[in-house]
Amino acid sequence: MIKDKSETTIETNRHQELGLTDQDVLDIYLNMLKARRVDERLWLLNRAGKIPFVVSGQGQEAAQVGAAFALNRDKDYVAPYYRDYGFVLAWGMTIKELMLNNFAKAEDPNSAGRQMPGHFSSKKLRILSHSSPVTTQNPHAVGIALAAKLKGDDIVSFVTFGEGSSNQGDFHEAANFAAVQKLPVVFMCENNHYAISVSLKHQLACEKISDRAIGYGMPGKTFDGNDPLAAYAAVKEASDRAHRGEGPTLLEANCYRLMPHTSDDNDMTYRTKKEVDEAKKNDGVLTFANYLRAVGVLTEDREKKMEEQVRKEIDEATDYAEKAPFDDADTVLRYVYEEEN
Amino acid sequence: MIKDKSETTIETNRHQELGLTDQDVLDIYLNMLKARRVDERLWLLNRAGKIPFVVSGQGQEAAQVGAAFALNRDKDYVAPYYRDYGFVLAWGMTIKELMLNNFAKAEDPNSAGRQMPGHFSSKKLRILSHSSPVTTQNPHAVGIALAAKLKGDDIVSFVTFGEGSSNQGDFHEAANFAAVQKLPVVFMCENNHYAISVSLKHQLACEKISDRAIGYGMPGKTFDGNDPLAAYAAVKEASDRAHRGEGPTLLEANCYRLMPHTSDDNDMTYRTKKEVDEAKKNDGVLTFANYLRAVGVLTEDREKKMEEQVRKEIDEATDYAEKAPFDDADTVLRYVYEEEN
Amino acid sequence: MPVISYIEALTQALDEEMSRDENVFIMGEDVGMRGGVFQATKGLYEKYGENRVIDTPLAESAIAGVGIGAAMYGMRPVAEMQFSDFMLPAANQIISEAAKMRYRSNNDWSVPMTIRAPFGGGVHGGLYHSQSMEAIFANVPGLKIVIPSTPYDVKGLLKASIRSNDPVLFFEHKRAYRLIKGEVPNHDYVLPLGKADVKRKGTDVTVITYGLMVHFALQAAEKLADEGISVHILDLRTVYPLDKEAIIEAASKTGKILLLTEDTKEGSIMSEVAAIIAENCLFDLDAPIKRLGAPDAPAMPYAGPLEQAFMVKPEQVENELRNLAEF
Amino acid sequence: MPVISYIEALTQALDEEMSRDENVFIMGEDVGMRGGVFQATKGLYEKYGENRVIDTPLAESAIAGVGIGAAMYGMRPVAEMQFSDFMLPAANQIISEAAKMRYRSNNDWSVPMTIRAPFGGGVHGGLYHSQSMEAIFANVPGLKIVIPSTPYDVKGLLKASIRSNDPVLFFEHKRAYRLIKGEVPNHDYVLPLGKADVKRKGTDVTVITYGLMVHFALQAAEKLADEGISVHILDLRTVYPLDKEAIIEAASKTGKILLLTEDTKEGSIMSEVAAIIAENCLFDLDAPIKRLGAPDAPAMPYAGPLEQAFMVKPEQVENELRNLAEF
Ligand SMILES: Cc1ncc(C[n+]2csc(CCOP(=O)(O)OP(=O)(O)O)c2C)c(N)n1
Ligand SMILES: Cc1ncc(C[n+]2csc(CCOP(=O)(O)OP(=O)(O)O)c2C)c(N)n1
Ligand SMILES: [Mg+2]
Ligand SMILES: [Mg+2]
Repeated sequence: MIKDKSETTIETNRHQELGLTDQDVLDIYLNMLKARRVDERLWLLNRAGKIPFVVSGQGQEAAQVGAAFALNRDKDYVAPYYRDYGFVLAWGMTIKELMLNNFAKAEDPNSAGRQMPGHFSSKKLRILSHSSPVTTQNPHAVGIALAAKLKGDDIVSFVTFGEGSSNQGDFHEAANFAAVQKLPVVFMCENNHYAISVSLKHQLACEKISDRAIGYGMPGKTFDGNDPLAAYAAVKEASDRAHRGEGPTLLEANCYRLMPHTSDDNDMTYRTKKEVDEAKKNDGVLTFANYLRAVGVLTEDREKKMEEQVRKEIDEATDYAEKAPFDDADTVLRYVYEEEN
Repeated sequence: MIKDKSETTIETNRHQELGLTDQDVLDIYLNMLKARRVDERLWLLNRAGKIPFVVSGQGQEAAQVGAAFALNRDKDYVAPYYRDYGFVLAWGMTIKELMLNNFAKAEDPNSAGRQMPGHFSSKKLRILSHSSPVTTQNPHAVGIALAAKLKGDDIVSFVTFGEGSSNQGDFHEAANFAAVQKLPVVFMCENNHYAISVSLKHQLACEKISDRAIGYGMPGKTFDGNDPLAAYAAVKEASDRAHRGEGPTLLEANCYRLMPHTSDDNDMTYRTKKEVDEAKKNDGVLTFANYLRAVGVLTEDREKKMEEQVRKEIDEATDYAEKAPFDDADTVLRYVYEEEN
Repeated sequence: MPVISYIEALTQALDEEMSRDENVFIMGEDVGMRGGVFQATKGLYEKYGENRVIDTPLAESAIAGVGIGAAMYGMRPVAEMQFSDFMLPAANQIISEAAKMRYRSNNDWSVPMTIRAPFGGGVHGGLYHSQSMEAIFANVPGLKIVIPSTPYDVKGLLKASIRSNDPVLFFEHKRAYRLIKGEVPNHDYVLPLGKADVKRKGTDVTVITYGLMVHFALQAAEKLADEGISVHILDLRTVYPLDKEAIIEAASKTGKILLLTEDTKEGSIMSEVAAIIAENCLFDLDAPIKRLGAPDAPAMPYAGPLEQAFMVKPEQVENELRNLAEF
Repeated sequence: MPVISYIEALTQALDEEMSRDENVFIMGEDVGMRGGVFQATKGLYEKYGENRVIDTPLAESAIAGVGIGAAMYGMRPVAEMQFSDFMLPAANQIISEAAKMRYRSNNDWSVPMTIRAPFGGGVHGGLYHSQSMEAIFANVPGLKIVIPSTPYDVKGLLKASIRSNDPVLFFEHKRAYRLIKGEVPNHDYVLPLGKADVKRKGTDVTVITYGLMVHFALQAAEKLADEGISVHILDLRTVYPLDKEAIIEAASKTGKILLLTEDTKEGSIMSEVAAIIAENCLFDLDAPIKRLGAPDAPAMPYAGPLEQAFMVKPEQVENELRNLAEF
């Protein structure tokens, strides 16, 4: 259970101001919690030799879930990147599906085990297929928005990427294209201060990623990536602009990557435990729980139930995924091209 | 000879304020004139069927020559793009060499006829070899600056490109790299308002190209591209910053492309004669001559001599280049790789 | 049947597909008001408006990447790369994304996009307006690479490409645009992707080729016919993945084979064709498999004599065929 | 002689070249403090400092393009692409710029740059951490593509690449990094670029291959020796441009040839090798030229059984060789 010293701080109710109900923020918290607990379990499974690889979203759940809640989860198209466990959970992917993904089983809806974990995809959920070369999803998201505009569909196209990735040419070309065509795209950079081992100051020299917005003629905004309400507010505003036909927005969620880059990484070769511990104090899962307690929405009882529910779901999903079959070896040549049944 | 109604306007002497002598500004003007007259000749030669292709710099000479004079022409490295006739002339390339280039003859120092005209290159003059895919020169210029920094050489690396090209990924990646490493690079975008047929508003939605600078953490500045003194001042300031170790600058020369994109283009399919005529009123070659007359530096006699000198030089160069031999057909397989003598 | 040029066939196919299916749209540099630098999209901007004939910013990776996204939404983008030489900034989007989308999503997503690009030399285009780029992409499962040689094939193959539910690279020979004319039915028809086509039947020597070189081969065949040499010509039409059966059949037929490409020889499409033959019908061969291509230099120079030296010439084709016939 | 791993040989070569020539420097993603995600540059940041072991922003086109500029200034950059799969954003800089610089400037400028990249599968890397990218670049005159198979070759070839005055793509098999060990002299030596190497002499069947597959071939040869089948193994080492003489010699020697690559088969390096043989020593052949490669699917899946199905297996090599011997 999550506890913290600052529990007693008196808080104003910020979520009502944003038009969010108590149930909404509890849902937000539940999704953040799911993401965190799934993530923790993945590391355990990896250490136990049950899954070969983990890519982790710890420290970024607040921004992810807040963003998802600000969008239309029945209509909008999204291109989340590999750390977006919180996002896809809030978007409708189940824990079971995430476990199938991590065990690379045939039933995995993302790729039936073809791609590494965290490479999300689901046509049903309007989640674009993500690949490993970073930032390629940005132009795709722009293409979705262009197509929707051509067809007269009132949707928003949402895409995330890391701050290191914002230095790729594809970021620039996609942002520029979206701005010229005034397309309904929300670009959200999850700035977790590292690109593998490379810290911010070796990646870029601007003060904020959102400073790049003006160079495309779009608004830019940086928000506290540990606060799901800040993410909600920023994405809501950007999404409203998009619906009004005012074009794209560049958002930056200021977060911190709490875990190593992946299970193959040793982050202590390039940053200190002290730095990580410092960042953990602002961990959105903890601070949002505090907020919810402070405003009286999260009771001890509720919290306990949530934790239990999540643990049970993860247990069952893990069990299921572990036992589920891999795809047949001979499917290796399936779906290279369209097949005529 | 260049004449204009506004000849009598009283001008303050702006070039002295910039530390330029009368001889300097006459030299600047001479180079602008050379570029213009060479360019005009190329179109005639093309129309006469003597050269197959022209790419033209008319309307951009002021920015180009002003920039060249602000740099150290004995030490700095430059990566001019295909319209930079004015720049390379001011940099030390001769009219004869430009004509050899346009006739694609063996003696052409740029590529011995291998590349199309306007693809400048000269190791002796520290002009990087330019290619046709746009914007590839930007990272090269950054690499020059990086190498110079590693070697402790106090030089500036200068690169130009069009505003359409500023939408390529390579622009973004190069600018960001230079800023992170605080390299002595001056990026100068020659914004001539068209990328072939595509006008500014279909290329980008920002107000100024120089608005992109802040996204890299470097200063940005837009100046009047028809005024060589404005170009001189801006490039000088950027170059001084570079020498002081303060890193790169993004400059934007606001110009207009007076001619069709190339001799293969028909610009009347996408813009009006009226628009072009309007732009011609601000033609830097005319307005700078006016300035020089107004401050008493350019006399009628001097102007006449200049024109005559330039015409003679172009005549001789054309004659020479036309008669010069092509490279041998069997050199087609030379210099694919280093040859052992 | 009307006789039209290669590029007219192209425009016609685009026009017909756009009026047939509202999901088809065009995007690229200067494709709009200008109608394309070669005028391939001439008149379409006027007819279909700026929403369906989109002048994009100068950014090839975005053109491909935005096209992919639009295709995932259900559109059928036809993206123009102004010259095939300039599609390399889009290599990552084409190879990592478009080609792998169906496979990696286990058939959930697909990319019904066509990327058109003029390729080939002999037009005084210098290093970067003359290249053959097909070999770079001809090791990428998930892609199809189509190269038509005649106006008839242009129309039928472009329509098939646009209707394909997988990404197609459609390379058009820029010298053929106005040089090559031929009969093209006014009505709607498609030609199969992945199928080679016998352009001339013969019994003594087989030429396997594609693009402009088909015409060099046809010319040579005509001349050699007078000398009593009968030339069989197979036009690959789809250069990746290759039509193995047709290649094996054409090779076996005469046992003497000239593989002809204007691309640089090493690592060209013709390497794979040779390998297929050597793997499948080696014992039907009566002569070594001869390849004729450009010298292994980076690209075609601009200066006339150098361009000439680089480009395969009709007489070379004729000579090689004669040599093979006499082997 | 010390026995070290493939990756240790790599680090040793880098270290020696950096101390030998102050113009040599390293740039790439995570090559600095982290020593590379595979630890290929381990210890070099500490030894040579952040000016000579540069952690770049996450931007491959800039890595290649900035490297080109630095090389033009007289440096010898060794650029790391974290995985060969991720070098595609740099395709334009590599193909249009690095490869063509000397040619287009008529020998005035040159690009003495080495681009290192781990390639190859069998490490549970999924679609984008397992690919063979060499074929994409193996039609680009001006480039050299080097792929070592042993620690000894790694050291000698990497040094030769760094000292080359032309751009070299240096692909390292990531599974070989720690798996393959071998004797490597402590002293300085270079091996020639452009030269294949006979890794085993034999008389019945010839295998031509490169990279990790050399070891699969060696294993198979060992087994088959017990059965009385003598296998000749040619390691290409430079896969572009190819060592034609060595290929012709190795093929002619036994007349039965297996061309082995872990890349997808169509359009692979082995296509060109087959074409060279079919063009030059067809009548020395006693069997069709057999190619063994990966299935023509986009890339190696992540799930174990699918990865297994994709990757060439040592037993397949053995079987194919046995079939050929018995042909
Ligand atoms: C084009 C490309 N180059 C390199 C890599 C290897 N790589 C994977 S993640 C990563 C760092 C990404 O950093 P950032 O964009 O900040 O996202 P984060 O992982 O920090 O969330 C790198 C270099 C890659 N996947 N794609
Ligand atoms: C990568 C690439 N794509 C397309 C082209 C074709 N092309 C040549 S010049 C040009 C327009 C360039 O516009 P801009 O950058 O504004 O420079 P300008 O020509 O106006 O000076 C285009 C599209 C090219 N050379 N390179
Ligand atoms: Mg990051
Ligand atoms: Mg322009």
